[in-house]
Amino acid sequence: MADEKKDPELPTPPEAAADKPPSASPAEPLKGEVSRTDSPGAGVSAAAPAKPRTEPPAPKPDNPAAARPAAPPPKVPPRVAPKPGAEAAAKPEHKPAVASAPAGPPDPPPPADIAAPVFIMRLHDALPGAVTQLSYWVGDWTIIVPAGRLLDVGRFLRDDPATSFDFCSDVTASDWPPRPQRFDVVYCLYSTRLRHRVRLKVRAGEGDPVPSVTSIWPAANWLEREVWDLFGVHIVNHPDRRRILMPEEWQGHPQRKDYPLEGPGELLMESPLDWLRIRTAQDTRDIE
Amino acid sequence: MLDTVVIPLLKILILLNGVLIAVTYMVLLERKVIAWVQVRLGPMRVGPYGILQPIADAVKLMVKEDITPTRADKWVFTAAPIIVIVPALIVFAVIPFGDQVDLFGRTVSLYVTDINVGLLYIVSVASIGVYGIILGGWASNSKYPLLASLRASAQLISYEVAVTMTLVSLIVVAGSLSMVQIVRAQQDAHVWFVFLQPVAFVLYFIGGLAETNRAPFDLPEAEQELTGGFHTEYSGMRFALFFLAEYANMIVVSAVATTLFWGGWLRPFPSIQVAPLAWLGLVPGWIWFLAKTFVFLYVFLWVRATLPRYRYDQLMRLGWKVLIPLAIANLIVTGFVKVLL
Amino acid sequence: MFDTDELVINMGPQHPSTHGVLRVVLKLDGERVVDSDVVIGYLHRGIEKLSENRDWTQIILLTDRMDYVAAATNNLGYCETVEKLMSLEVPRRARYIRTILAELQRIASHCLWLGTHAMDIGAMTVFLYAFRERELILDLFEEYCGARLTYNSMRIGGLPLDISPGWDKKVREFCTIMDEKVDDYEQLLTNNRIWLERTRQVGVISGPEAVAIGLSGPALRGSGVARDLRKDEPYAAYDEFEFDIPLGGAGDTYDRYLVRLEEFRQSVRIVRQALDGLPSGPIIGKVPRLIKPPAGETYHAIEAPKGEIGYFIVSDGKSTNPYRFRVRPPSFCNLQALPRLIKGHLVADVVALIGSLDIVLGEVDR
Amino acid sequence: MAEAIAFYALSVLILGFAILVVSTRNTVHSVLFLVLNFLCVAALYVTLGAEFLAVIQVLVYAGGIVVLYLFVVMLVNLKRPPETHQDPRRQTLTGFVLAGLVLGELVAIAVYSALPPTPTGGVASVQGGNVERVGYALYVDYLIPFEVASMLLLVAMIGAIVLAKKEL
Repeated sequence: MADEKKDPELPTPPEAAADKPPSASPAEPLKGEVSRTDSPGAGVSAAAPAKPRTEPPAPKPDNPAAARPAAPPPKVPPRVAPKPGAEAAAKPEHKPAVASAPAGPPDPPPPADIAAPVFIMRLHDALPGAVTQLSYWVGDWTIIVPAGRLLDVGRFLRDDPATSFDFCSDVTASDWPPRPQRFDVVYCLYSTRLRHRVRLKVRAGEGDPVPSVTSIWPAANWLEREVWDLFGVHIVNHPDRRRILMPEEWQGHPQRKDYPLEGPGELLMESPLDWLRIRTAQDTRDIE
Repeated sequence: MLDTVVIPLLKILILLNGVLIAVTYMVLLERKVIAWVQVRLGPMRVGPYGILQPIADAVKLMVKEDITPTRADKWVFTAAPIIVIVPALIVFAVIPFGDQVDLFGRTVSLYVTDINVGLLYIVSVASIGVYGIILGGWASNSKYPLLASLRASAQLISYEVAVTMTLVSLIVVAGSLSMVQIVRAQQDAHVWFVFLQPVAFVLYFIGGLAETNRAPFDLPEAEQELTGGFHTEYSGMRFALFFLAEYANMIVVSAVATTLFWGGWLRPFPSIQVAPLAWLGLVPGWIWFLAKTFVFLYVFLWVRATLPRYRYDQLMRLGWKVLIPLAIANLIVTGFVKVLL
Repeated sequence: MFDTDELVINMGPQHPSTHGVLRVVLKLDGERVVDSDVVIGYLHRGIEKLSENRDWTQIILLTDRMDYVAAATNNLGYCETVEKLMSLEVPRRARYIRTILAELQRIASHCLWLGTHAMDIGAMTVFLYAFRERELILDLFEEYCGARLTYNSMRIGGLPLDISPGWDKKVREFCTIMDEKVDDYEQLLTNNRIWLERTRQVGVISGPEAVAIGLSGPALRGSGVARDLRKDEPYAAYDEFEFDIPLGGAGDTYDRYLVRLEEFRQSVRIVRQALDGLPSGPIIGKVPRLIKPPAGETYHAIEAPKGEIGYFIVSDGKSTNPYRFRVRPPSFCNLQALPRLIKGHLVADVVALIGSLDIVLGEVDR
Repeated sequence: MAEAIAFYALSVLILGFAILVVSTRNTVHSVLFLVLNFLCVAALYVTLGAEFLAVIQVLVYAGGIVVLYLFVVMLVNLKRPPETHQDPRRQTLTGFVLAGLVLGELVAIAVYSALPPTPTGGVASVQGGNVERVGYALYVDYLIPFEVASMLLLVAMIGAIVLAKKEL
């Protein structure tokens, strides 16, 4: 229902989402995701309507098709399954730089012979349904949670004696443009008492509110500012959400995949000579 | 005419030039001494072992552009370095470098003048120098210099109290305010006053370090905190004046310490006339004076190379809660002893 | 009657003791800091973005440029992360030499810290003494890899070069020198009354608070939290050596100073053990010609001189460059604590505390 | 002759600086003129043979008190012009009253100095300077008034601290 409401406001800037109470807006996509874990089909239908909001930065004519494989993979799929589809859909309509961009991290599920550590069991018991997906790769555990449950999960992980993740090592993000929820916001947690690590992952689209975890780990303050600055992930309830590395008046968010590496993006790709001419002219103008 | 005008003028000329050269070489000495402490060589390029470095520095400072910030108070900005350097130089008038000597068949005293309130004169003239610092910081119209000049003046005033208090107990012992008379009193007492007033000497030297803004009390110029201090906005020769004044003040503090506490131009054991010590008498008095002063100057540099810097509140606490009470206690004890003996 | 105005002072970006281009806006009441704001980004070169467009090996020399006073540690962290991603086995000899390099680097970085920190507090001689020893380490590095600052000293799967003959002897000589010199530093500072007054009870932060605000490395251990990744999550060859983790008690600047001084000694100890047990064998493992880790992501952290340096790297399994390259810079996270530490202190303490956190702006801004 | 020239030159300077003190717009400048004024007064004392007084004048007034003035002037923002009072004649009136008082004082001094000098007020240039003389005058001849005055100053100082610092 919230999805239909959001549909008309197509090129919503991040601010529009901020108007909504943070508790209300993430609830809906989140419900979709939870259901998706049960039946993949439901996930597709939930993801598709949400898609248009993610589009403004990288205009793509149509892509329900792209959106479908881009949806976060279901809980126990074969790892390679969603990817070929994603490539096929993404390739034609993307800039060369990101042409081969995959639609998302593989997030492989834990192999059967490795038991989930205690803290994940505890989390399952304490907050049933909060974990969308569990992933294990080269020894790292990743818990994927919906944005709406992030604070609950975070608080539980910090406070429960069996988890006690009191140290927030890092907050960062990665950008997967073809996916409707293009951002993975990653929280690397560590326990100074039990000395274990886990990663929390939240998926968010352009303008989707991601609650700030500064109330749980004050250390996340600058890290979240950096995520906002470099990715434009819409972090809400942050005590001091300013840009941190880039100048205050900077346009765009440089760490996104569709942000050009140098110069005025497209022109450089299409005709480097023109671009060079323009840049030289600009330089001389600056000098004068 | 010769005695009243020409000779004093000649003395002033020699003294001023001597002091200015000493000050520039003081800068070189500082660089060298600190370099040696720090296992470096120091300036080595200009002249053998860098001994011509001061000349190169002087030329550099002279030809540098002299910048006055646009928003500065021009008159005050210009006057401040002058206000700093003049008191630092005129203090030398009353410092006795030696006793009377016979020169070209004429008895000449090795000091410009001996006024009967010489010590007070030094203290009061030195207190004028603080204006230059306050005004320099204020006239720059810039925050760091202002902050530094406030620090500097507060520091100078507080330590001036302590130093003056300390000197009073020395005056009680010496019974005179004249610098020459104080040295003579040490001869008459057969002992340098440092042995009668050890506490006063320590207090005086600490206060002297603070009054000359030297480490560990160099907060007004702490470049790590205030980017350079009250003279941040100064350049070229005006900056050099501040710089020279600081070193001239160091020489003044050392010379005064020598005169008051370490017997001025007197040789060690001034009144023991035994054969093994006779060679001490062969060295002229002014050499003794300069040698003693040099030792103190060396201590100044040594301290700078060794100690970290105090913080502002700790500096004030040291001044008001340690030095001044000690100075007053010392004065009271001295007074009692003087009356009872 | 007289209302006092708060004075706003801009410390930096050009300021002698901000260790680079850091800008701290201080709101002062007299000389006391009422409020502060740390402005960074002046040295932002987009190393993360750049790395996502360079191939896996080229990135090693970009990591040199982050914490440029501890380049070898950065190399180590990155290479280990990629090795983890590719499940590569690193030969034992390479791991030993890596440990030696990382510990020498820690000593060099701490030397730089000690020098600048003491200089900030006004003890200028310590600066030159510390740099004298750092110079010896730079010579060792120069002999090892030819560079003195940005070493590019490791490769994915091992090392580019074996040590030259006689190098280990020189390192041993250096260890002997260093042991003496640390005592020298201590003699100059540890019991110096002014030093004590300037550092004790300055910038106190309790253990739990330090953990919450994300401090790591010596800054965290100064508050008494026993967290050292060399022990907790051993990497390279650290699990084969014996060493202690110095801890502070009060969590003030003095404790952080003591912790780092003790780390000098512990590092020397590790280097000695590594030299004693240096195994023979290859210096690089079986690395494919084209490095292309399978799709997946990982976070791997090691103990840099300044704290936990972590790399979060995502590989898409197809391209020769990482899909996402992220560094968790210890200086950045430690610097975050600065406003909390300096509040209520004097301007002079701000300088002491910036030094006490041991930041390098190349890493803060990347 | 030379003394007379020095006296008149110094007097001109003193009066000139005094006028500048009240006429300068910039407060810091006016404080600076005050310092110059004090220094000239000190010079005047020297010509009178009262070196001790001269040095004390410099030490206490120029070196101490005016520095505090300067502090206040620099720290308190005096850039804004003083508000004009409702009744412009009010200041004139106060001015006249003060001027009258000063005139009365001058007349009194003139009358007093016309009297033959008392023996104690003789020239203080005895051998050994006038430090001893001042000492005797303060601590022997006028001990009680001196102590009373110092008590008064102490009370004033404590009072000022109490007033300025609300919480001790």
